[in-house]
Amino acid sequence: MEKTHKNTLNYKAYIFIWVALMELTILSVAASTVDFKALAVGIALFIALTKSFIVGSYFMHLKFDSKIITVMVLITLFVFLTFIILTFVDYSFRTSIV
Amino acid sequence: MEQVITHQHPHRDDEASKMGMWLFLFTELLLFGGLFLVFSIYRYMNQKAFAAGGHELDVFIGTVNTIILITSSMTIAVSIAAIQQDKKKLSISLMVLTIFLAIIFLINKYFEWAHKFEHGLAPGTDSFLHLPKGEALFFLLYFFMTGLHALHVIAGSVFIGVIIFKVKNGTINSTNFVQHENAGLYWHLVDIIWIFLFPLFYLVH
Amino acid sequence: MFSGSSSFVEGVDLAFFVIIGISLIFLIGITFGMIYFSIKYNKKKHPKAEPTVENTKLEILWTVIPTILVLFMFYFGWAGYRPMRTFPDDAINIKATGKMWAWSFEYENGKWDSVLYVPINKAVKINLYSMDVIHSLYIPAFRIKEDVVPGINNKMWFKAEKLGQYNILCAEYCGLRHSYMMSKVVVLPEAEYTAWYNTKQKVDLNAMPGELAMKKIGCVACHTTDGSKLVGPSYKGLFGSMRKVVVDGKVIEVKADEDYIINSIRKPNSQVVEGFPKAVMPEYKDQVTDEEIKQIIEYIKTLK
Amino acid sequence: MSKERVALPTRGFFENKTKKGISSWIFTTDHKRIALLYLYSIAFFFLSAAILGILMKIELIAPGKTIMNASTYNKTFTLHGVIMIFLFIIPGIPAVFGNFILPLIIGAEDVAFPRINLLSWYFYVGGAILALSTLFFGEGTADTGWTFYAPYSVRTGTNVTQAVLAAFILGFSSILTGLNFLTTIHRMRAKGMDWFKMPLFVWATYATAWIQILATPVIGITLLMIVAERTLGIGLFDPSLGGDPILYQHLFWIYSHPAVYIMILPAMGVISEIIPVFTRRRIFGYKAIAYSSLAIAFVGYLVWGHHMFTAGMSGPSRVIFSILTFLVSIPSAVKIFNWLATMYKGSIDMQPPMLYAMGFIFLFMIGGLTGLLLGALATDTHLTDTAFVVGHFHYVMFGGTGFGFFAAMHYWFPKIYGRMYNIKRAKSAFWVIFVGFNILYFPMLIMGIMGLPRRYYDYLPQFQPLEILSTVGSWILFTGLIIMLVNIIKGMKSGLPAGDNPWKGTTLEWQTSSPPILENFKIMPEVTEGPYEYDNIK
Repeated sequence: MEKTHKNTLNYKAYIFIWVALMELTILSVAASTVDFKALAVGIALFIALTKSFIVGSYFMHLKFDSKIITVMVLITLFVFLTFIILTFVDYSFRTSIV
Repeated sequence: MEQVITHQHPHRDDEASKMGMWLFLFTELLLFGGLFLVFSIYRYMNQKAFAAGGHELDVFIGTVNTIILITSSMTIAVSIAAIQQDKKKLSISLMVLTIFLAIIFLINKYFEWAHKFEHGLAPGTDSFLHLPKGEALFFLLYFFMTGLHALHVIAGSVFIGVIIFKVKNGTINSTNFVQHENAGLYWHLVDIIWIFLFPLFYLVH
Repeated sequence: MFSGSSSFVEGVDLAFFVIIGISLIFLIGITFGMIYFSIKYNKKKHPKAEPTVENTKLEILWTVIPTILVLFMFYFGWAGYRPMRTFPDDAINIKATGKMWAWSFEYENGKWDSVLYVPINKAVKINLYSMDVIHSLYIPAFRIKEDVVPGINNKMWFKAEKLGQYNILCAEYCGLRHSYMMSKVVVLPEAEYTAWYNTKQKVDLNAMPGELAMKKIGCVACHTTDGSKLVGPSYKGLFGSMRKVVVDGKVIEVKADEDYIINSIRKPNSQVVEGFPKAVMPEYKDQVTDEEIKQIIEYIKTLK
Repeated sequence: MSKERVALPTRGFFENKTKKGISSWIFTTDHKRIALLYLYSIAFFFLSAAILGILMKIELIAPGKTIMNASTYNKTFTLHGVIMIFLFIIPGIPAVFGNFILPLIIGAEDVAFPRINLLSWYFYVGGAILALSTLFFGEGTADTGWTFYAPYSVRTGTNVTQAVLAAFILGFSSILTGLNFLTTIHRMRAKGMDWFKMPLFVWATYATAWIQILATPVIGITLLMIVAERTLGIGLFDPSLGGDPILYQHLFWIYSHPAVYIMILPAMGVISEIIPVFTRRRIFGYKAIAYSSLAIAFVGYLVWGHHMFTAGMSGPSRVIFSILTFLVSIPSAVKIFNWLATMYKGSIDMQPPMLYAMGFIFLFMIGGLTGLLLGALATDTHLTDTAFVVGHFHYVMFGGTGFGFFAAMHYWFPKIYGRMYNIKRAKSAFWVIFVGFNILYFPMLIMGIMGLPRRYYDYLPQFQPLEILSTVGSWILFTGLIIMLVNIIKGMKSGLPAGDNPWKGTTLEWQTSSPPILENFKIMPEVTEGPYEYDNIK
């Protein structure tokens, strides 16, 4: 049976990724001090998504592991997204009656 | 979740055990996913109350905790890289650091909760029931979600503790480290959940 | 099914017959096919199976045709349903309140009754409120049903097209006496309805305000005034008597004074009379005012 | 039949050289033994819930009180539902036949995580004990119905907390099974078995496992919220705090509707195995059936709202959920057409498994077609929450999954035990069950159309004739079940040796001994052709 392939990343790369995550955290906090109104949630979520994308690809090795796991992650996210969207279809029309 | 090798399996399959771990993470993801769904619906229905609730939370403590968790995520990742190069000592000390950071995270959380309780935001008390509609929901979700997350932090720390032990006695080494990787995966998931909890509760007003 | 007692019946029953019709064709066809094949191609008569030949055209055909058919069925379902959700502007507004385990209907002029009176051929809009848990207002003869959800203002409407009395049922499980949560809708000729509507609430001049309050809140769905036992204990001879109640699993004896009654309304499950089921009665908070409780106590005092 | 017991040529995995007695069972990591642990526990719970069902039907034979009061009746139907759903139908086929057959049918020596497999049985038993012991703690079994709708589930004094925690633990068991199967199917297929050479049962199990993984956590967290609400006294679904009871229903059905497919997909997989064997023919439209399993699993996530058409959802979402609901019926229809086409020009052998398979097709069709009436908005408004729904889902769950389970039992029985049951008696049991089933559940459909709400302890006199008919049906059905059970148990103990491949199947599980040896295969099999190549057999 095959062995897990070793990481292609060295320590330095991990430090670099850590710095990137720190910067994004600070960016997110800084963005919260500006009043973006309706966009605020979008911006915060976008930064959070970017951060988790980085954590997933590098810390969790999705970029280096077999593609099937990435496909599974995408299936999961897609299913979760459908839950959110279909539930919101109800709530965003709550005042209207067909 | 631990990887299982029995006497019936002369060959071990690291890919399989990693896949099993990932599948387990999906269930964790959707466990929190359900809560995120509740949060977003209630936020949508009570935008003002949720904004008011968000102002009650301390952005500073939240930010510090975010930094702590991301750092701990990095240390566990590096500890896996270290064990792959057979640097046992470095790997262990990085994991100890990870657990240490987790403990600091929990201490912060404790003070934050205690502070809220002093301000009459403890669920079940009379003052809590008299909160404006919507704000009560915000704090219920806050306690429920951060509480569940804290439980995951504890579980993750225990998992890492087991790995430290296994690295020490040599079960985990540079040729057999999939359990170590799985512990890392779990820890990163805990991190990712916080990455979403933080802006939703603390930042977006 | 029934004859057209409301304006929705036709559309609903049409959808019903269309779907049943298509379904029956499939059910009979496939069942017949199965039986026919298992006789004709039985092992004894047909010992050697013929090789399977894939047939993509057939596969596509029996995917596309059902797709068209189900969309067709969806359409009829939707067409029959749309009028139910198209609320006319000139409807009579009635507030229906569901509570464990009774209905009450309140009209625009403040009149209320436990039976729903409506005029024939006139749109009636019902606003649904729940005092406790989810109920569902169901009038089978009219083909309508909508859940009565606490905290959410659901509504429904209908136009009755036939004089008579029809059942109102609760279709969402709501506890012990769910199956007894019934009422009637009475469809009256316009003139009779107007006359009924304009007569003042039939107030028994001898009735005390507490008695009316209890009827309105629905206490009488579970408690009697004549000493007989329903879900909960009777009110007869209650005031001032000594009661054996269960508190935290222990039986103690308390005097049924004013505090006892207040507590029994606000926090009924903290002391349940011995021999009665626990945790059946909901806690009444906003549903009943302190003033009303005072009236209720005065009334209970009279029930010797 | 001779009374003497004929010895089996091999006792396979029943022989354990290292451990003896009970510990060779409860500490086993062998997928076959775990499957049997599941089989016996599931059979026990199925029978106890069936008895509860009989009691309910007796209560309903006349209006008013017959044998129990309203409170007992409400607890009875809740316990009946909880046991049947969480302890029989959801784990049923995957945990028993998935565990036993899946590794064999893909040519593996075990599942990917044998110890987790055993753990999931422990979760199952733990959850079951917790669920049943609600009878003895607090104010007794929950009286909410298996749906635990808030706010009633939060207000009632009965022991909802414990019942809900039991469901949570059972959910864990289900997740672990799914996780195990997904990894097993991905990583442990025999050499040469690529995705489109997998038997269709494997495809069905695969699709099911994805639902178990992705939907179950949602109910887990929802039930935890109910627990929090009950223990802390304040809640997320409580309208007085601004909560929304309908949101609970969304979360509940986000899981519980896909769960319907957890129940039915494995049964469809079983039928897809049985039909080619007893028609001696390669299955028609292999790929269509495989893809339709995935399609059902996926579209199944998108239709939960049809349980809530009258709950107060907004208008557009009612319409959208109605369309999606109609679409999910198509892959099921495709499967049925393919099965029928496989029978065409086959050489059909009416053995008990085939009888159950045809029974499945007929009853599942009635279940599915009555489902169309519940998917259409106009008719659903009238029919939802009535006895029609009860009839409908018993046709799907019992007529579908239950008959699928019985079909699998009769099909794989000789493989599991190495012996054969009495075939004649199995056939007569089938007919008694089939007739009883229809007499029991068909009147419910009619009563629902007449406007009898479900979960009714008492009813108007006009329904009595049909209620009596239905009650009598329940007795016939139960008699059939007893005949079947006795036949199976006799077959286990003293049936004639069946041989390794009594049905002359082509899938891999038939290539090892009956019962299979501990390691499953002496030489690990290799696959060169599709699973149902009967055309090449002389």
